[in-house]
Amino acid sequence: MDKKNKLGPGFDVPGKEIRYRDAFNNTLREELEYDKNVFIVGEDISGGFDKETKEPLDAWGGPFAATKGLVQDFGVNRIMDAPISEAGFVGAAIGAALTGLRPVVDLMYFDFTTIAFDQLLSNAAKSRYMFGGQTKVPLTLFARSGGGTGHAAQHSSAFYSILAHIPGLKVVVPSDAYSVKGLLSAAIRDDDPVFVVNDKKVINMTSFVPDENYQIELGKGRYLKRGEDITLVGMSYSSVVCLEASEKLEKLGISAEVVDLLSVSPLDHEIIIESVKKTNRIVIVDEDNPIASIASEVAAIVSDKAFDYLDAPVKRVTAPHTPVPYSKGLEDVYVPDSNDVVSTVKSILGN
Amino acid sequence: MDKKNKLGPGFDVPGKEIRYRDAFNNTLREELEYDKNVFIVGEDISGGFDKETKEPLDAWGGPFAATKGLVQDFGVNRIMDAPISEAGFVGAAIGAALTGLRPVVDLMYFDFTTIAFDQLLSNAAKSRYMFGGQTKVPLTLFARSGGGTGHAAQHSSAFYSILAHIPGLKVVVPSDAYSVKGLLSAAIRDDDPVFVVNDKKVINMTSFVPDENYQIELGKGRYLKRGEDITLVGMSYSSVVCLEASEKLEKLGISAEVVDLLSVSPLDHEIIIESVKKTNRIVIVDEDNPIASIASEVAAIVSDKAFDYLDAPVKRVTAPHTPVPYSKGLEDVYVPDSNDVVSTVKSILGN
Amino acid sequence: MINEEKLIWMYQTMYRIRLFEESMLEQTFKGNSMGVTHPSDGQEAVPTGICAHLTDKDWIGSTHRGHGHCIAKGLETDKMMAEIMGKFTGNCKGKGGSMHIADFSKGMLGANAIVGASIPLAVGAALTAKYQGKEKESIGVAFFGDGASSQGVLHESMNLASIWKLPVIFACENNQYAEATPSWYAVSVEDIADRAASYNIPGVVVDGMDVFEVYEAAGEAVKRAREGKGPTLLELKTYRYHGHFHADQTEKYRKIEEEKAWRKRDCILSFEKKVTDQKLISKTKLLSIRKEIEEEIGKAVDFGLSSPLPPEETLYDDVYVNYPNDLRGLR
Amino acid sequence: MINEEKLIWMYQTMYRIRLFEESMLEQTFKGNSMGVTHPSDGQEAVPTGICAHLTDKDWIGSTHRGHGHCIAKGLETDKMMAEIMGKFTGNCKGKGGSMHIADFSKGMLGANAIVGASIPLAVGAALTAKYQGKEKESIGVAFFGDGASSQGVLHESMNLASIWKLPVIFACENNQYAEATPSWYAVSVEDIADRAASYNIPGVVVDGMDVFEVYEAAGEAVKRAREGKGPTLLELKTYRYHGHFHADQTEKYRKIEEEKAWRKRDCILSFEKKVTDQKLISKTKLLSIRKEIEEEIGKAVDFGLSSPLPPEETLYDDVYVNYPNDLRGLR
Ligand SMILES: Cc1ncc(C[n+]2csc(CCOP(=O)(O)OP(=O)(O)O)c2C)c(N)n1
Ligand SMILES: Cc1ncc(C[n+]2csc(CCOP(=O)(O)OP(=O)(O)O)c2C)c(N)n1
Ligand SMILES: [Mg+2]
Ligand SMILES: [Mg+2]
Repeated sequence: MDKKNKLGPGFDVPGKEIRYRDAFNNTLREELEYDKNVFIVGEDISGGFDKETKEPLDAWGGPFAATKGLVQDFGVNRIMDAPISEAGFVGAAIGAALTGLRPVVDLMYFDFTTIAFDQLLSNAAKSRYMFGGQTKVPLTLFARSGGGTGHAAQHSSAFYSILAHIPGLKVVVPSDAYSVKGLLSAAIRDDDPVFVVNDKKVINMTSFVPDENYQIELGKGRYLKRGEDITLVGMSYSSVVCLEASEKLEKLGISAEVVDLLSVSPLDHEIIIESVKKTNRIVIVDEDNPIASIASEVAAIVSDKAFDYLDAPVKRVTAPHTPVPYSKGLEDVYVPDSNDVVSTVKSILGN
Repeated sequence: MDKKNKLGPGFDVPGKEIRYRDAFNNTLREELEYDKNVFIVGEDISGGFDKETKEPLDAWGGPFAATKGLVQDFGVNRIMDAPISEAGFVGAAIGAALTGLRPVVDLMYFDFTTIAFDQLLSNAAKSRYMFGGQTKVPLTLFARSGGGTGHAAQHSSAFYSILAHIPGLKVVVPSDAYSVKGLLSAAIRDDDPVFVVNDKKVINMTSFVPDENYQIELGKGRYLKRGEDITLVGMSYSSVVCLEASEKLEKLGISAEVVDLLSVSPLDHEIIIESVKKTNRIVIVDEDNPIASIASEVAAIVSDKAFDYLDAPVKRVTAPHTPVPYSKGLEDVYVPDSNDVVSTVKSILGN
Repeated sequence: MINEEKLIWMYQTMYRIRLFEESMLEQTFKGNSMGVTHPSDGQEAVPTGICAHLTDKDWIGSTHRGHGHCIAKGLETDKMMAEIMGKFTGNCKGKGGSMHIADFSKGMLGANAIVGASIPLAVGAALTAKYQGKEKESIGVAFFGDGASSQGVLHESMNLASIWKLPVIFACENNQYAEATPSWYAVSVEDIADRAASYNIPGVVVDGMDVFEVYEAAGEAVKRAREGKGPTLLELKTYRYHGHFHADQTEKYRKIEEEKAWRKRDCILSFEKKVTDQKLISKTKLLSIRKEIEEEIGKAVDFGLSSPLPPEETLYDDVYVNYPNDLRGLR
Repeated sequence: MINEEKLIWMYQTMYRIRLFEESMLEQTFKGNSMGVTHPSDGQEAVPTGICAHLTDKDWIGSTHRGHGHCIAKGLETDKMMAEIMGKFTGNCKGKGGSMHIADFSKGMLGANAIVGASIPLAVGAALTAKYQGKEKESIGVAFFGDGASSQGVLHESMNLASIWKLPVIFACENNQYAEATPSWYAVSVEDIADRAASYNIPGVVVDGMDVFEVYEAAGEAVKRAREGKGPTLLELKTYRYHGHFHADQTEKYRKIEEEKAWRKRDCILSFEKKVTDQKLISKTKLLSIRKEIEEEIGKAVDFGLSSPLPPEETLYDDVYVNYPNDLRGLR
């Protein structure tokens, strides 16, 4: 899995090629240092306590070691291990956000969002509005999404479309180490609730990451590749898929432009429309299930706002409308891959 | 509110003009009689017990009196009042469905779906699939959705798009007394989990309902009005809005065809495409929030499957990307109305 | 002994709540409020006795039946009345209404219409206090009902608060009913306070009709919280005089004798008897307080009625602090 | 006195679970299973002692650590091994894997990877039994861990089961840890069994390393359920010998001495000692049972390894009983 991920921008600044997970961990550390009101809460984010001394052991350092090493330096008040009660501690984090702190919640697997769903939708997303702007909710949540790792139906969900649907929430879907650093930092400093979705397939990939601290503006996508014949829109791991597909397409003489959304709420309408105005064709690639998804949303936007520029049907390449299967063979078919993208592109280019 | 709703088909069979809520109550009664494995569970669905005799009082007969009178005839085993613990009793209903019963759950306000969301998404929707088809989940849920009644942000949600997004669930959105009877009966007899969304604005409207028992096939939309110039797609209350808009448009010399989706998962692709192939234009009207919604999905479908027939940008008329406000003046703006539809239609017809 | 100033505050507060609810109901029936309203008259002693120990730096979480909590926490009745009438001058600019009145400047985290959902918010406020080392001056109180006691999030919140030793009070107002459902039906234990044992915290049954008892029990709990000793569960046995919501008919599910028995122990009447019997406050003083409050509530109603509705464009305000996309949706 | 047949079944079952888990781990490390696997060796006495009272008509709900529950409920080890290997011959045709093994024909409602989420399902199965008047022959058992005890849905489920008097047993396997988190940190009460008082039902602390104790306590609870007297909460103190999941390193959060102390009370060894000491089963018989089981598990592994993967098209099967739209998505 540790394959090189070429999504980084290759800045002319000091930096290094690191894994997404390490960029994530580094950024948490930077934000904890930056603002003393930032704290992290989640299950096993330090992981274990000595029976006698009651000291934290950092045995797990969080699922996928996202918080490894932090409890030693920041202590148990800022790296809070929680019992398995997602609704309770997400609710408590919202309460803390409403009263002056900047909580960061590790929800472990994205699937567990469902248990805290009421707190997210009814409290985090609505408080500011229903209280007439009296308060803000500077809450960040993160979790791991996606299929392809044998985790089966209840540990592989990628329903960020559901979160993006909810007014009051923001949702970002980084696709590489570079973007997760900038988006996570921006999310934690943002005054609205932001969900950072980490696809399991990208967290071990590496890309160039500047040493300096930086934020990526929430709601801005980026071009991963410029092209002329077709726009491929990806998000999170599907951006990796789009890039791979664009290379295959190049060999077929097809020049694809790749747009990486980075955020799904807010959503960068401009970059999508700009690209489609040039290429006149679009394929949206999304690992989420298809119905009422971000892929649907992007299709709806272009069929409204770029209608006059479209020369071909708007195509989506998504996961099927099924839960995620366990068996490897099936799971590989489940997750959209570059071959799916290439054949869809060929179908609308009439090849 | 008790205004006449003209959505009924006007069968040449015995029947009468009744309110949506009465059709709903009658259908529950019929289904309880039809199958002894059908039972209903929810908060206050009978409502109250005598302190001395412990007998049910039917004081509430359910929110909006949906279950009024049923406990007298079917008893507390089949009309089960539940404590306020949506995750618990929805989970128990799923367990009952897995072991041979046909539970019907009253979730009161649609908003409370969030509390039982994990049980719905992780258990109800996935059991059949992740257990390799060993079981079925003949569960029906219903709740009241929608703004316009002064219930404010936490009692007015209409996020059926979120449910439709989930593989394994079915979602129906009746728009009148006729359709709720047929859809509710079909839902209860269906072997998959089905969510019946009752918009608060339609439940007091009346329409013609045949006396006989009938089912409306899940996943089939219907034409409420035939027209030539533009397709208006509605669901639940927005179908009422579309019909009203079509009448206004008629006066402007614009002939609108109105498609009422009835189900949003499964979704009737054929009727949408068929209509657009004829009218070459479409406006989708949806009270749900816009991002990654059913409105987006319909737009995505036509911009793929009916692309060559489209003569104008695909337009959505939806609620804003905000929670539902309390104050009447704001709420009236929040809910899409026929004027919004008319002006959108005029914009794409170049009037 | 409670000093006179506090006694007067208690009386003012209870009577203010009583009158507010009665006027509010009147306005609701006149069609001057939207949606549903849930009056809390009968239960006045609970928020009064508890909030008597709190300052603006303490936080409370509330419910659909939140007017009493708001008033006891110091919110202005005119803004509240305006909010319930959906006016722009209301606490939430008309966006929230009866079920979502909030005032963060007063330590009022907002009423919440999802039963149980505000409980962890109060825990979070207590977490902030502890995190900032300010438990002495800032604690959290979660108000919730007997019905809410069946929600899982209460269990989670009490467990969290206990293991993290948070300065929070779980104040369960057992008014015997959740909508029409009696607590003897829905709650599997005689006294909800006994569930405190499950979390290794104190649990106290309190007569919620007696503001002095509430004041005393709450005092203990508040002290414990401020001293960093962790949470307490209080169960306050009380009664709502009116229906679940404005249009609810109580005679369908409870006996009038039952209501009468509770009304005999009315918190305002028994307060009056006690303070006059013990010559702590004079009858004249009580009367003059009543008059003041009556005037205040009258003005609050006028303020609400004469205030403007929110401008249409405010529909799109305050969803986010900052969001680049157009929120107007698609029309 | 437990009859010989039952004793032999217990021994077979515990040893079958032990060996299954060890072989399963071996296969996981060889890369023959996908994702994560959660071994339950050490805890064998719990499902064995409980399921000894159950038939195929009784229902159990299980967890991510579910192999032991499955085996004790009578599921075939070959199909289980195949499922874990993602094979088409597995209980769920390879769709479920280690965390979702189910066999409805055996009364096994499915392992569940959402901590706590299967608890209300077992309550629902008990509801079906009561609804159909079949409590005598059908009850529900919810297996869950100490970690799951913090989930709100447990509270809700126990309250529901109590007020509805459902024939269900809440079997909390307290193996001291939830992942790396010790239960003394996360659980606010000494004995989880004590929380039964909150629901007015019996709560019993049981030595989960002793199958005889488990059998006895479960017997009482099962009897109660079948007699229509309602639910029981059992807390079975036990220990998992291996890490939380196959690759978890226990030495990072628990002492080897602790493990050794628990291993001294190993359920299989103490069973062997007791039955041979008391001359209930001969050593030779025990040895021959072991051999049988070793052969069975060997064959189960071979069956799994030699079975085919599911055909690609099955990806789209069994989402719904009936759904007219194309599920293939959009490619
Ligand atoms: C999660 C949720 N479920 C159901 C409701 C509907 N509801 C509103 S108030 C109420 C009863 C609450 O009872 P209790 O907690 O005792 O408070 P009380 O009304 O007696 O003050 C119910 C069921 C709701 N608002 N939220
Ligand atoms: C809702 C949810 N939260 C978190 C997890 C991750 N997780 C899996 S097992 C586990 C620990 C469970 O502990 P316990 O209930 O004691 O069972 P044990 O693993 O000890 O058998 C956790 C936190 C999960 N699967 N589901
Ligand atoms: Mg109550
Ligand atoms: Mg455990």
